[in-house]
Amino acid sequence: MSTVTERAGQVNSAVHQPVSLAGALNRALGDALEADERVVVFGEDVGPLGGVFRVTDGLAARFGSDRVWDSPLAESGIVGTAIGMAMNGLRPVVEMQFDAFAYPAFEQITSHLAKMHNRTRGRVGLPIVVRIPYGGGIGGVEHHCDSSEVYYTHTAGLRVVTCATPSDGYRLLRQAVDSPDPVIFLEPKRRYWSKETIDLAVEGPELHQARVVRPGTDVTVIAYGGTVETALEAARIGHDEGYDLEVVDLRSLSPFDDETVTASVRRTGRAVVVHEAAGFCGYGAEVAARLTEQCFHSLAAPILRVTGYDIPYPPPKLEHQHLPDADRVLDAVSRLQWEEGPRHG
Amino acid sequence: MSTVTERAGQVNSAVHQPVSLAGALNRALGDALEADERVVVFGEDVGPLGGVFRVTDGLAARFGSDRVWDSPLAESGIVGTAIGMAMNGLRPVVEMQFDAFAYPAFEQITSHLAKMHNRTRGRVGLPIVVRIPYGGGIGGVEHHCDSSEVYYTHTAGLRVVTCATPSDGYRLLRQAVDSPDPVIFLEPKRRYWSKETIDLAVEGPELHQARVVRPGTDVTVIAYGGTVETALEAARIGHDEGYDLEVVDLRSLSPFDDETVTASVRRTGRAVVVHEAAGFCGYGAEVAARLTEQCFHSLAAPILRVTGYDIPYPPPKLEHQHLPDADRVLDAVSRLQWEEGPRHG
Amino acid sequence: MTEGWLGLLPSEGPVRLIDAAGVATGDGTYELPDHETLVALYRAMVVGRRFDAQVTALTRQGRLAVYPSSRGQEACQAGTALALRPQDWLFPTYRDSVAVVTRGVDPVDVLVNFRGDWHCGYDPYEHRVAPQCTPLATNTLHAVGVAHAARLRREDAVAVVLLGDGATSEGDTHEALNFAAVWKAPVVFVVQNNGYAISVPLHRQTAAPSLAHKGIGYGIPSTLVDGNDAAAVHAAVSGAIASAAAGGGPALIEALTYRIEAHTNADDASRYRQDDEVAGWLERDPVRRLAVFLSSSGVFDAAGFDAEAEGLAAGLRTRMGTDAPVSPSHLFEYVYARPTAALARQRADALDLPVGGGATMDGQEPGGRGIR
Amino acid sequence: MTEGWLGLLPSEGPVRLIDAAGVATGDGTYELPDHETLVALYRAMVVGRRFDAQVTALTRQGRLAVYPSSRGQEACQAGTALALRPQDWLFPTYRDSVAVVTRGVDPVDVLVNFRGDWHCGYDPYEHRVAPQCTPLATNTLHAVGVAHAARLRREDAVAVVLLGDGATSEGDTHEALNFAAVWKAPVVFVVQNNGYAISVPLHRQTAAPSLAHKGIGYGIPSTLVDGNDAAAVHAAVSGAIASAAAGGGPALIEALTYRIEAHTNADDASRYRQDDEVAGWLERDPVRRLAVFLSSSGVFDAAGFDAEAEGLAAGLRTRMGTDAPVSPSHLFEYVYARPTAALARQRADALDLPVGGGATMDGQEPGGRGIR
Ligand SMILES: Cc1ncc(C[n+]2csc(CCOP(=O)(O)OP(=O)(O)O)c2C)c(N)n1
Ligand SMILES: Cc1ncc(C[n+]2csc(CCOP(=O)(O)OP(=O)(O)O)c2C)c(N)n1
Ligand SMILES: [Mg+2]
Ligand SMILES: [Mg+2]
Repeated sequence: MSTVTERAGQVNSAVHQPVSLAGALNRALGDALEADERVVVFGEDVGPLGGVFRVTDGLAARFGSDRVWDSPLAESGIVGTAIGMAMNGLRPVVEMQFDAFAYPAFEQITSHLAKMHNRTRGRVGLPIVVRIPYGGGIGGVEHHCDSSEVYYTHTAGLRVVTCATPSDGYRLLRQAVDSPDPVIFLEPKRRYWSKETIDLAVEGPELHQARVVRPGTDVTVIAYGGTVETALEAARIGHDEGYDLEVVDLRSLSPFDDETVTASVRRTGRAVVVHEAAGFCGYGAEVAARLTEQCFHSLAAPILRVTGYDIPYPPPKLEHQHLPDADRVLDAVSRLQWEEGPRHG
Repeated sequence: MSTVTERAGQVNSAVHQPVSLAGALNRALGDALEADERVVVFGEDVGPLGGVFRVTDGLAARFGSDRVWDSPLAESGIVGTAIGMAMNGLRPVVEMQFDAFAYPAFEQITSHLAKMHNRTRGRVGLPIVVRIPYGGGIGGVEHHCDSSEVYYTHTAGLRVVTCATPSDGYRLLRQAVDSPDPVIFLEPKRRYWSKETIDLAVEGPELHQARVVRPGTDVTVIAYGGTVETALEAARIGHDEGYDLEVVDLRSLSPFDDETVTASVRRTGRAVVVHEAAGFCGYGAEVAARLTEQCFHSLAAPILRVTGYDIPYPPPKLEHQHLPDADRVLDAVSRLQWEEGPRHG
Repeated sequence: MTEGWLGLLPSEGPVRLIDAAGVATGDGTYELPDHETLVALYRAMVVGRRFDAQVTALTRQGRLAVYPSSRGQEACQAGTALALRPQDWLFPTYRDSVAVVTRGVDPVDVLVNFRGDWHCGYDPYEHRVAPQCTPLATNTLHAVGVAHAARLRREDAVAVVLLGDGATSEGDTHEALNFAAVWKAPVVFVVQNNGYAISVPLHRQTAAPSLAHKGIGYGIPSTLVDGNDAAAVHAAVSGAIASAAAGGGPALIEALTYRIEAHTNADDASRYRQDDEVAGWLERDPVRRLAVFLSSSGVFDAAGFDAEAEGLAAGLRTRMGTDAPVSPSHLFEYVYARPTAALARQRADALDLPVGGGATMDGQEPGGRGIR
Repeated sequence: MTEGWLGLLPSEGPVRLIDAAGVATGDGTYELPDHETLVALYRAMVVGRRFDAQVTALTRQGRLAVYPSSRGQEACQAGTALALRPQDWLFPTYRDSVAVVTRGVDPVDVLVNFRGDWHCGYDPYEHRVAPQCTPLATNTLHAVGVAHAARLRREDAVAVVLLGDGATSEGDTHEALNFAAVWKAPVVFVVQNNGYAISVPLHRQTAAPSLAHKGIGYGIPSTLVDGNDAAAVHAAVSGAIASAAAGGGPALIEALTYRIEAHTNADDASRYRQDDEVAGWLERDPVRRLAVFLSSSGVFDAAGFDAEAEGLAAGLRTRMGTDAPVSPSHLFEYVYARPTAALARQRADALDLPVGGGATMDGQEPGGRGIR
């Protein structure tokens, strides 16, 4: 197997028809496998079945079972063997079938995947992508809807990213595969079927960068993954209520893009963070804490968090009570101590 | 085996000579085993050896191998079987030998220990204590010094507590064993040998309560476990520099005692949080975020965090560069935007 | 190696008491269960299959969030559930609804999970049936714990845990077998080897002669049975329970069977298996096999059971026809034995109730527009 | 079960080529390694034991943070390390310093970890030796991954992983054996069964006839060897490597041995084992045994190796006599391939350097009194 050193950008799927997030990720994997012979894809049901979300659809047939294959059913085994493969020259992309089913791999992720580069003073890098479909909103039963990002973002040595749209999903996944660092790649399940007409490309923000997806003047709404769409909806509704919301899609949860986000918050003077995970020690705590540290005197009100409640993910019939929606985002916005109403209102 | 319903308070070790934290925890376990026949203690090397930190010293000999025993070497197995035992009427207290060696049990802790009560609408409670020696400062090699509290505090359904002194260790452990909820009991390794002359008793603050361990007027320093002593040291030094620090020992990390802590912060108007774990998405983020939400207009400066760096725990020779010390606490205090110097200075 | 140790290995072919044609094999390993037991097994399978078919239909109508069918595995599930004594414990997976129903749990309570109302709809203590477990293999450890506690408490109870061929690959299965053996815990592991873990066939899951060959590596006696022969499953599980109850320690049983439906209603089995494979297994149907045997061996009123099964299905249609009310307040009530102050505040927020004390925000009144 | 499958089981007693008295057994399972190899094994054991004793002494003097001794297990470690071909990979644990030194890693680099300077002191690619692994059993999976990657890349390399009896209880060991077997990965598992996991004796770790009996449950051929017989260990591991390299898939080898010292310098073995147990094992010393055999079988200059070993010890004393400088900046340099902006800031903070751009705090200049 020879080493392919082409840059990711050289193999691109040009698409000018609507493509879903799942479809865009599928193309990203296909293009990554095409671009670099060292890339391999394995996990549970990623072969002939194409993954339970079809993100690996067709790849086993196209690249053969030495590049894309079904492993035995054991998540610690999947991550642990991926580590060995990366030590020996491959660039594995593995799938955890659902968020909560990554927990058996927690030791391998925390004590090895995150630390091998550090342990060996940079001699052994682990360019591995762990793909994890995460979050709720799809009517899944327990263990199928966890938002587990903090378990990874708190672990130094991992990059953690999540995508909100097909075009960004494509770009981020290509960048993740090309990253020399291990990447936890979180895929918001409930956006798998959202479609977008796009030209798939790797240009755009880099792996560690946030982006302002809607400019606004009154409040910065910080979201990621599945809640970016929620934030945008809040911005649309909020507009009629006189609030001009700026929406930031973090993309990279670790590291955090201080530059982009503090610039926005200093401009608006107010911020709300939105995520599905439980609020307590959730990712929003870090966002609120670090932005308050950095922007204290620019803030007119405390940064508020709109999150899942501090409970285990609820059963399907109650999940919409739990998930932040545009209404809850706007509720938080309205509690941001507007002495004279929103600025542009 | 009959059910013993005596209250924990009835079996107490009266001690009027200096006792170490490890010794106090040992007495707490002995008294708990004595007080309630349903209590069992098991894990790796907790039997004849008495645990690598001797916290279970003498218990196997005293209570027999049906109450205190060595399990096979497998942490998921230890927590998983403890869950079954609790389902069937026992109250297991299990030991994870070191912080990082609890990670193999992460799935059992997150998906079962934390959720069984919720899953069964309260029909199946899991009164289990998972004891985890945690944190650094003892010259331990990698995997022996992690501060893993956030992995647990972010997980709804668990109680998470940590102790700073022998007397509080005794009390908290007795309370943890008596709790109907699962408790992650974090023992700060580097305080195991700290001694105190005490009357071991279960009276005092409850399992979920913080306590002000040193009153002060200028800044609230919020600490827990191993860093309480660090905060107290900072208070002693700070006194000479003109700062009057109030030190709060959180004790309960989940739930968080808003009442005690916000009262303190509203009084002082400034706060610093101190912990060993990495700052990024660390516990201090939650403390800073929630206190800012609740006390925004009482704050003269942003709440600062003094934490470990965002790195894997370093090797012994570098750990003291990483661990927050009194100096770093005071440095943060000095950065709290004192326009006219500290109030009492 | 001594003969004693070799005795831990399973037989080369599966134990079978009644063959696919409905004829007793007289293979001598176990006694054929008595007539009454065989009739009970038949009844449970007929009722179970009808239950399963009805639930599959309800799922197609969108009345359930998801359903993993037991079809084809009725002999394993009924055979296991009926082998349990009242004081024994059953640890089922998502796949084992027929076992749970056989054990006596109200079918509608079983469906609470799949309907999406709550995670578990029954009281695990009522019939000593643990919640149906989704994270694979994790329940094996719980079963060992229950069993060991029973031993410590000198209680005469055995725990029986069901798991799939795929689940045997998880580390927890290994740890459970090992803890059970070292502790001599009264627990019986019943692996329903249905040939697939979702889409992954057995040969990508293991290279062992059989899954039952794992037993010797723990010092656990192992048995391979025809999982479509309810008599064999019942005999093997009963034997293992009796031995465990007598202090003989754990047992591992592998039952060879097949999942006739797709993994769940959401799965598309045509992507990974051929129709003729399914057809071959339909030939070995566990229900028909026992019907033939019972019909040929004496008084046996099959029609009565069909009627009972239809009654259950009709009852299910009625009772599942309307949505049970679900209360958002439940979200906050069972996280801890008593809700924490923070949860009480979140509950009040979510339900638009007045906040009863606790944390408030500086500079403004709590509340806002209320969160629905 | 067919004969073929039974062939996966280990022999009843351990394979032994040279007995405790130093006499060749001619047991016929493997050929005795040639004279040159036996001498190399002897040399490695003598040097390894002297290394171990010197490190133990340095630890007593407080020059190391911790040290888990290999004493008594030299035959396992030298026998394994010398069986590897240059292109093969070794996956050692914290216990296996003698194996690592035997493989050619500079002893001082090995001690970087135990001295507390850094987590791993050598370049894993230089001698194809993975970092010594502390979390038990986790390295078994890494070894399977390296081996499988070698196969995929059509590289002729085998991975050999060392683990202890206690580590076999962890789920990762199970998953590694299973992945290896299903993938037919060229990997050899060598279990050093030294009777204890810290204080826990083997019978509380397993109820199996032997740990090697686990192999058949994965379809992996298994061998039980006398772990104090370097010839037997070398022969068994060499054979397994050759078979794996030829496409025969993985192998499991259990080597029966004993840990003469306490678990580490921090452990107190008197709490859980009797002195006469240790004495019994000293009788079966692996080094003396080979010395007797070699002396009786021809030209053999034991004194030369003793001198070499003393030289190594003296070198160690000198080189370990002064503390190597450790640089705090390293804390931040290896977390990611390139430090993130946040780490660059933290580094500047910690080292009292000027902050180079990036996040600053509203309302004041960055800095403060600088953090040491
Ligand atoms: C720890 C874990 N990983 C992954 C899954 C996702 N998953 C659900 S069922 C299944 C296949 C299980 O196969 P098997 O054990 O053979 O049981 P069967 O469904 O065939 O009854 C998988 C991979 C899970 N539930 N738990
Ligand atoms: C996952 C994990 N759990 C616990 C420990 C703590 N620990 C270190 S060594 C040891 C005993 C290991 O015994 P064994 O595998 O037999 O190896 P030996 O030390 O005898 O060589 C334990 C429990 C660990 N290192 N990793
Ligand atoms: Mg299956
Ligand atoms: Mg050992």
